[in-house]
Amino acid sequence: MNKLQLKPVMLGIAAIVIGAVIVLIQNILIPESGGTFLLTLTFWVALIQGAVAVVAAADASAAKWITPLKRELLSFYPLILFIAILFLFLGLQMDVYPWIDKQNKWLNVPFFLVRNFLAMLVLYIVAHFYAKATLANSEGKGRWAIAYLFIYVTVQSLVAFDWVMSLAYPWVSTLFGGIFFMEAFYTGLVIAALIAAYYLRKEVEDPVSMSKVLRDTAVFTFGFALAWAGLFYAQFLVIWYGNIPEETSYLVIRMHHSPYMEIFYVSVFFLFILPFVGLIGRKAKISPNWVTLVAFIVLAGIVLERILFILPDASINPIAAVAEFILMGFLFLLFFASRDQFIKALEMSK
Amino acid sequence: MNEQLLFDDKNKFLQKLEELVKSGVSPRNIAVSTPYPVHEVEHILKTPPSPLRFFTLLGALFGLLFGAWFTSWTSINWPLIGGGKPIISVPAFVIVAFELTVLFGGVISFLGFLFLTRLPSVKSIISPEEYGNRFVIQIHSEEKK
Amino acid sequence: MDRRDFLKFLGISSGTAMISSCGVDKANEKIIPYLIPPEQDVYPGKPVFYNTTCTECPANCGLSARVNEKVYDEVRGLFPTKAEGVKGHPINNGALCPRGQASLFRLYHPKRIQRPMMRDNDGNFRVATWQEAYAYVTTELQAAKEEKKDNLYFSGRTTGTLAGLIGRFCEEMGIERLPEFEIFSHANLRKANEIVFNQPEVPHYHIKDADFLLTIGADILETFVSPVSNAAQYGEAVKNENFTWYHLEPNLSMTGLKATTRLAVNPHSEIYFLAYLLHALSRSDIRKRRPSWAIMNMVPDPSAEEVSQKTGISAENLEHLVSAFFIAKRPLIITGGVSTAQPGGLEAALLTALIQAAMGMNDTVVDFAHSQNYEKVGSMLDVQELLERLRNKAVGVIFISRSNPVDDISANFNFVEELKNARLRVGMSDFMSASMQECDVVLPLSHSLESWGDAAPRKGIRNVIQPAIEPQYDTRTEGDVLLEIMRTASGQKQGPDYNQYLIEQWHSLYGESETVSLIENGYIEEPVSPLSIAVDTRSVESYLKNTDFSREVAAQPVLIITPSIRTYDGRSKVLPLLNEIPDPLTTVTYGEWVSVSAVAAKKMGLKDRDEIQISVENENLNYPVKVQNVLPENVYMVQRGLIYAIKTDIDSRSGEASWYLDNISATKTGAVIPLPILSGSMHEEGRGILSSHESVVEHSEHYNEKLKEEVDVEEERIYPKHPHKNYRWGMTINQDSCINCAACVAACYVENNIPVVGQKEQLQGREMSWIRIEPFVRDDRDIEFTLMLCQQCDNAPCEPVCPVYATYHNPEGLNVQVYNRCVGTRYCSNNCPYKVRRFNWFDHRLPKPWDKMYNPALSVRGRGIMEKCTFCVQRIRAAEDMAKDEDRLVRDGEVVTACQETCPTKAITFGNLMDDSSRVSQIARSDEAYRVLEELGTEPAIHYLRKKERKSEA
Amino acid sequence: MKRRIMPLVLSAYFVLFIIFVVLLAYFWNRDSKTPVQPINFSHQIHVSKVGLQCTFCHDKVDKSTFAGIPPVQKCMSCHKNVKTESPEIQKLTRYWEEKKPVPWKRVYSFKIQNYVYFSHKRHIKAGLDCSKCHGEVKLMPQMKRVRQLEMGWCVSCHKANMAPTDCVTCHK
Amino acid sequence: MRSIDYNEQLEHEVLAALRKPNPWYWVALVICALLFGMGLTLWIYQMLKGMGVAGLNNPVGWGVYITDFVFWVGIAHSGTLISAVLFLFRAKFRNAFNRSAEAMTIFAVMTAGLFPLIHLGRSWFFYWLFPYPNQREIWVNFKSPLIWDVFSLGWVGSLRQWWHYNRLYIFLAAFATPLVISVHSVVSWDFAMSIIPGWHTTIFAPYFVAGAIFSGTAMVLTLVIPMRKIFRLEQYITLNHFEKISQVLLFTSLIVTYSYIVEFALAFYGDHQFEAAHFTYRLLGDYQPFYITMLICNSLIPLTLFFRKLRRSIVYLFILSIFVNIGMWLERFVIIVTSLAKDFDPYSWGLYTPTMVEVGITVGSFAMFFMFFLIFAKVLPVLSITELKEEASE
Repeated sequence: MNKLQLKPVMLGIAAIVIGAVIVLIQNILIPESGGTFLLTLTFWVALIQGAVAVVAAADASAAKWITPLKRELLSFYPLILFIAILFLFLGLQMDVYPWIDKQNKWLNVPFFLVRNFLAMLVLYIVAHFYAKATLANSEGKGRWAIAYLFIYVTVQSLVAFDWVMSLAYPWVSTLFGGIFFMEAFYTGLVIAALIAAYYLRKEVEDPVSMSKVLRDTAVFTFGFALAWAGLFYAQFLVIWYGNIPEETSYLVIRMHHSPYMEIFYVSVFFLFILPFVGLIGRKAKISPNWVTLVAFIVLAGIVLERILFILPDASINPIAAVAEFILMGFLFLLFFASRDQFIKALEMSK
Repeated sequence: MNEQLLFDDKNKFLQKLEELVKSGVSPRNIAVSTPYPVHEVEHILKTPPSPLRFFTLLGALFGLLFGAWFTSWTSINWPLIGGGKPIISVPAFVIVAFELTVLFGGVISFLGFLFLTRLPSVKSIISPEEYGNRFVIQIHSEEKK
Repeated sequence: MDRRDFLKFLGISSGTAMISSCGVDKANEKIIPYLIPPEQDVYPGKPVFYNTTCTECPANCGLSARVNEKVYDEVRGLFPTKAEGVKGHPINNGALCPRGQASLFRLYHPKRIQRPMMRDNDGNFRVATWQEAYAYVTTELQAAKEEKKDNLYFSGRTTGTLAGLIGRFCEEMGIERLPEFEIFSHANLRKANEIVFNQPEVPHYHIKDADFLLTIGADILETFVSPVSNAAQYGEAVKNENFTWYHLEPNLSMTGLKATTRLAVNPHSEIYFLAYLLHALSRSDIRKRRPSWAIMNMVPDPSAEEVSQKTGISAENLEHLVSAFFIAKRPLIITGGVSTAQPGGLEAALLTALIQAAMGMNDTVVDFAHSQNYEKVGSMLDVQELLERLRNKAVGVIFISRSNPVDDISANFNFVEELKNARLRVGMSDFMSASMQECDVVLPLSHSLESWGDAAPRKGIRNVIQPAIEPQYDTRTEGDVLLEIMRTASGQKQGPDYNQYLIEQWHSLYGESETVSLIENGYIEEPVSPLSIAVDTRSVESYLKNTDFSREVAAQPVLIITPSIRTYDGRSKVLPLLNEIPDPLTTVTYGEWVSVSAVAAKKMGLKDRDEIQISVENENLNYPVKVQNVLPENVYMVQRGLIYAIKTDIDSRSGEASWYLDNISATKTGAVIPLPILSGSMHEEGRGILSSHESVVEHSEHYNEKLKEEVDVEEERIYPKHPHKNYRWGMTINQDSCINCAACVAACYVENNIPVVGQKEQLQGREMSWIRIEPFVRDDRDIEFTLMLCQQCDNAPCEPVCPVYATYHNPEGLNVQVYNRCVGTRYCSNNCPYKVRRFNWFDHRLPKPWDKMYNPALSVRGRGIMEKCTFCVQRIRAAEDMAKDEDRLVRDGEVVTACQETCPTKAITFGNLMDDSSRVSQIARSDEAYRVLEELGTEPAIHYLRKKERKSEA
Repeated sequence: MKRRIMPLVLSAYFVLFIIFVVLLAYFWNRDSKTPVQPINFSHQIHVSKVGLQCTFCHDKVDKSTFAGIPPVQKCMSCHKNVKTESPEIQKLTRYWEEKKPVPWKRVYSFKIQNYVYFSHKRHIKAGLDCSKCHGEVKLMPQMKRVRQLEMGWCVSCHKANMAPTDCVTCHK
Repeated sequence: MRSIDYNEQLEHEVLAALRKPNPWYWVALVICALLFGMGLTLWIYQMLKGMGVAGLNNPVGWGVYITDFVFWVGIAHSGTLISAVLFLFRAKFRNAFNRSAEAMTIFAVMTAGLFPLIHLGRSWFFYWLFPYPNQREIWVNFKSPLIWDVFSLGWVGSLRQWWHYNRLYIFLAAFATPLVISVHSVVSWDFAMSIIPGWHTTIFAPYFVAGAIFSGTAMVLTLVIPMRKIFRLEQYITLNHFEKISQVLLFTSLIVTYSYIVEFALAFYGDHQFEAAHFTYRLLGDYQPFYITMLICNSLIPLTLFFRKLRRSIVYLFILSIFVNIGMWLERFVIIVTSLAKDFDPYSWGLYTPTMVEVGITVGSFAMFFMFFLIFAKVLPVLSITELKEEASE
């Protein structure tokens, strides 16, 4: 892992390179399938912002359990900016959206790009100050945490309503935003669990506190599996019961027609049933390997679900998608590995 | 021969308890009574996780199955179509099933609790203050070979 | 002699049932046998029908009364529970108007006069026996004669045998028979026809044969002469693809809104248009018989510009109209209503007559041979003369029969006072009307459903009037009364009663066998001598000599007093049902109002229910406002019958009472008067309810292609379509032929025991009607109507939410409401997008004896129960029961819902959508078909047929 | 002691409703099974002894929803000279002379008459025997109700015989 | 040594509250009893006369009664949550409120349970709503949200008593949390399952759950603050407790606000004319004052809790809690009435104004609630002694 350590400058360069490559792939190789790009964006935006949100939430509710993982989770916050910038390039592939030829006050290209970019920019700034405050464990960290959560919720709602829901325009579900920021948090937790498990296996940190962290994250993951099921059901039931063609069409295609049908069932299995059953036992919650496995499955579930949201309305190029994920994953690891470099810097700067 | 130790202070009580365990008295022969739950005791005595959870699980499962069966059976018993929904509309019945799961889970855990703690009557649970505000350790020594 | 003997006398023993009630039955504890069984089997579940005549208005449609056996008030007996039209009747062919449907409310009205009454010495009414009444009247008649005063007989329009009898009565008793009294006497029309054709009559218009219809002021679909007949013919006419209909009117009527093109004209300006038309005609080459030059010269010849400037009809519309009129093969022009009841009315009617003659309509569509039997009807001139005689104390005994002059003319004449000058006033009526209050002797008449008789609605048709129930009170038919009086006068004890008199008449007229068919069919068509109609040039010329056409257009604003589709001239106001049902155009139910044009309202800052004061030179009238879109700005409308107290001019030439008040002024008083307006909003706001709405068009097209290509709908559904067994009952409503007359609404009330809740509840917005007519303004130039009732959705949102299965979808596709299971959560109603479910907020049982008319075939709902349209499930079940006896399925057209049955234009079709050959499913597949709020995916069973687009101009 | 009151309040609160229901159920069906008839008419004699068919008197049973009760005229057609000495028959004759129908007491009736539409005709046509619902009338000196006409009973039979169980079959 | 006398003093003082009934207590009790009686009388009157005595009409089939129902259910579960959820998260400040919260739950459930019966057109057939074996062989419709209600409400109360025993607590708490959430989701689905604009929206379930906790917490404050004063429990219910609870209040308020925004914004998102028309009506239509007041009470005023000072000012919290109660009641009223008053078919639009009967019954329900609460205050120790000891000892 330490091999990957880089200086902040290098990190910046790496980010730019990777970003550029992704943009190239999108616009040179597969200009027609903006869905792929959207998939990458929607997944990583959740992962990155969620990770930070987990810490923020803990701080806001003055909970201690996360402290041992603070620095690790915060190490991703610069990527918020990265995603924000990357998002701007979606502007080149706006034709994925059906409303593109009948734009209205809310859904029109310039406003769409501007509002989302700005929101994420602000989120990044707040995240920066928050990271600073919480690492220095200063008075204001609570306030910054709350601020971050606010904007986080806004951004994720925008992601839900603007990026994804408008693919199926004019289909509307008011719960979509809720589902998204909940899922982002879910992913964040899973990352925390992964890191905890990683440490436990590597035994780099004090195992007692780590195992405690592992258990807590596992417990929360378990809880969020339930929460996910709850929200999903809440949305499904209302539409199912109301039986208004405009609304049901969205579900029908995703639940009654192959291949989406299969994707749907698998993602439900990954996001709810498996973590629920898998983490119900007391022992399961403290076994690093098992938790790692579950964590990865949940991540896979999230990806599948994003695919399910996007695929029926916008094409996804599998190879490109895999490529982009690898690149992003690599960048992700880089930031994780070289956290000491800039986190220290952050802690120093007064 | 049964020994009974009374404490006014929780910490003293806990110290003594640890000593006892260290001195090799098997936790099985120690009974404690406290004015309010002291979670440390569980750590010290390494009490195995209470089997109550199995009652809960049992109850929950039963509730779930019963709910599923009951809703479907009553609907089939006199099939009436409403709003074009299938006679057995799973999504709707899930809710009832879920609620019954919680209900039975709760109720049966409680019964299990009564059963496990071998408490004949609810009365004696309601007034646990036999020792007032004291912490009590009872040691039953059945070491008579 | 009761019904049984009567028919024996005729040698009819079977065919129709006998009224015989007997037995005592405390609803459930006891079970009561007949003492003697009725001769023909009548039993629960098998009603009988008697063909008789509707007497709610002079049109005298054929009415077929449904009689059910049931136990009422401890009596097992037979009660009329529903009025239908007589199938195949030449006038109304199975249909009835709302007034006809409601007529049972008159039969069972608690306020009916139940026994003869005479004034005692201190002027109060006291109950009397018929004998003393007769005795008193005869002596008075005698005394009056000695005083050299003339005895008068004043009655409403009378036809058939009774008319003859009255004549004979007057003759024998030396009584002078006054011309018959009708408010809508069509005096100008008849006068004009007299001048032009020597026919002082209202002709019979063959609307169904016309391919071009031009109506001027005549509200043919509402009250004009014989509305149901007109409507039925209209229903036929529109089937013709290139049938066009122009309607000119100064006000706003539903008739006008149905016309292909409605043109608003300035009040009193019709004559300019007609003159123009006549000249254009005589100039054109297509004319049949041009009027003599002499005549043409006397008729002014205005230029097109002048006409359009005077009338307000744009030049191009005028052009369109005239050309359309000329190219038509069988044009028909009708002038009447507001356009004849005006200062220039006589000229208008006269010019119309000339045009008719010129176009040769008299041998085709304008039929004097079958004229409407108005010749004996007088006019206001006769009333004036009567008053004159009263003033000179020249009147002895005056009989006032079947009419209510006091209310009808009090505004113009101080009738009450003058009447006091008569020696004795004898009233004959079923209600204690204002006129009866002025009489000394009041003789209660039996309702037409309690008595034998006949009527001649128009020449060539004779209707029978026969009892469906024996007289409930101590009442007599007018015929019996007259005969009795004659007998008492002549001092003879025994003599033939009216029934025997009738039979003699019929036998002499038609012979035995025909008489039987008259009674069984309810009517008989007799041959009429053809008339050769020619213009009497001389009389026309002599008339035209002393008329000036240069009449100024009315000084605006004007108040127009129109007849009401609900109460005709006000005579039906006493029927609660007709107050409960909203006036289709304004959706106002109880109370009086004045319609103010939206433009004027805006200017005056008026909202619905604001009170305004309308002042003519000497009098002020205060009424709440109903803002009426499309109505011309300077025109205010009130409905006659709701409002009596308005004095209007009388045409000295014809005696026509004007419907206008010119040069009025209206001011807002600031007061607000509670007025039940049922419509929540007159604007459809693009909700996809109106056929014109583009989303409707789009959805209906989508739906139709689905039907045609049999696209598998499963693909698009989240749960599968559920199966139907044998039937999927469905309905189609043709919005092109529907005339919004509200007959269906009334029929539904009576058929389904729907409670009449009264004004207070309606102000709360708690009306109970299962079917309603919804007017919606369409881009402020037109008003479209739609019929709303339970759509019997396949995926009904109301069903799944009911916690106790009180409503569910039955295998035949009905959205069933099980009344006795309902606990009243009202969730279903909340969830119904069409809002057609009705909740019983209280126990609304009809007060005695109205509850006699409850339909025993379905339950009367108590408080706390939700109710709704179930496609007359009781009728469906009856048909299925019958089919089961013969071990077959119900045939197409075997089930007829109440609304469908009474529809004058046959706009409603009902049947089995699963059977592709059934009429309903064929219509449902047509390209015009659409379903309301299709996008909600409720899959309604009711298909509307889009109204054909029409170029509207207002 | 005081700790007991909470549960008491609760249980009292819920028990109230239960009592209400029970009372309702009790007052629901109390009406005599064998009403005393104005004339002590014996089906046993007329059916078993005399051997009349049910339809001889109840002639509407296969035509109408309502079985029909013979008009007094019909009774008199025989009893003008049959058994005129018996006091019961004299009662009948009195009714006949006074032109009063006999106020027979109803034996079978539905709880909510207004809402239930039962058709004798359909059941007879379906080949049901009268005794299925009315019991062995021919053995009854005094008519008595052998069935409580409750929905459940109707339904069970309908289900057993594949008769329609659609609600509108009986409720309109 | 400290803990023991603390415990005895604690017991002494807490139980002291149970002894001397002061005259004002009786006055309050009697007034409540009378109002409660009035409420019952009105209900009977309504049953005898018919539903029409309420102001309901054709488009608006539900009004004050259902509003009250949702309101009380909301309050009911705050208790459950306070004791259960907070237990799960090992939050200590729970204890101080525990008893009153639990009592509140029981009474609120009792009150709430009445309204579904009151609003029935034929209340005397209420038992048809329960799936009991009957001779009719006809069961209830498990597809109807109202039946889900019956299930979720029926037993909430019955489960509550057993909660004093800590060993069981964890399990029951574990069950109670999903239970509460489910119950509120179900209540929200009473509306969301329909297709009426303003009701049929997916966010309702979480939105109502948050709303319930919000209103419930507020009600806890409304009740506990005076109680704390009267029984002189300042020492046990401290400012820190209040600060924590007011944070919960703030948090839930924010969620509710989020729902308001999303609901409103998405109405104008696509070309959904019905939704758009409906929310325009809510904002500008006949019921505008209610809607605005609701927004102020539920979204604006709670924002002040960002200030620590206000979080720690008892008086302010008390006033605030009252506002929130009003606001939440109005929220339900607005949702129910505006949605029904103007739905799809303009012809059938109509307005609803409550009558005195409805007001009377509502007042009666409050009276009932407070009556029971007063009795409770005298009959049981208001604080859970055992739990306080536990807390004190750590």
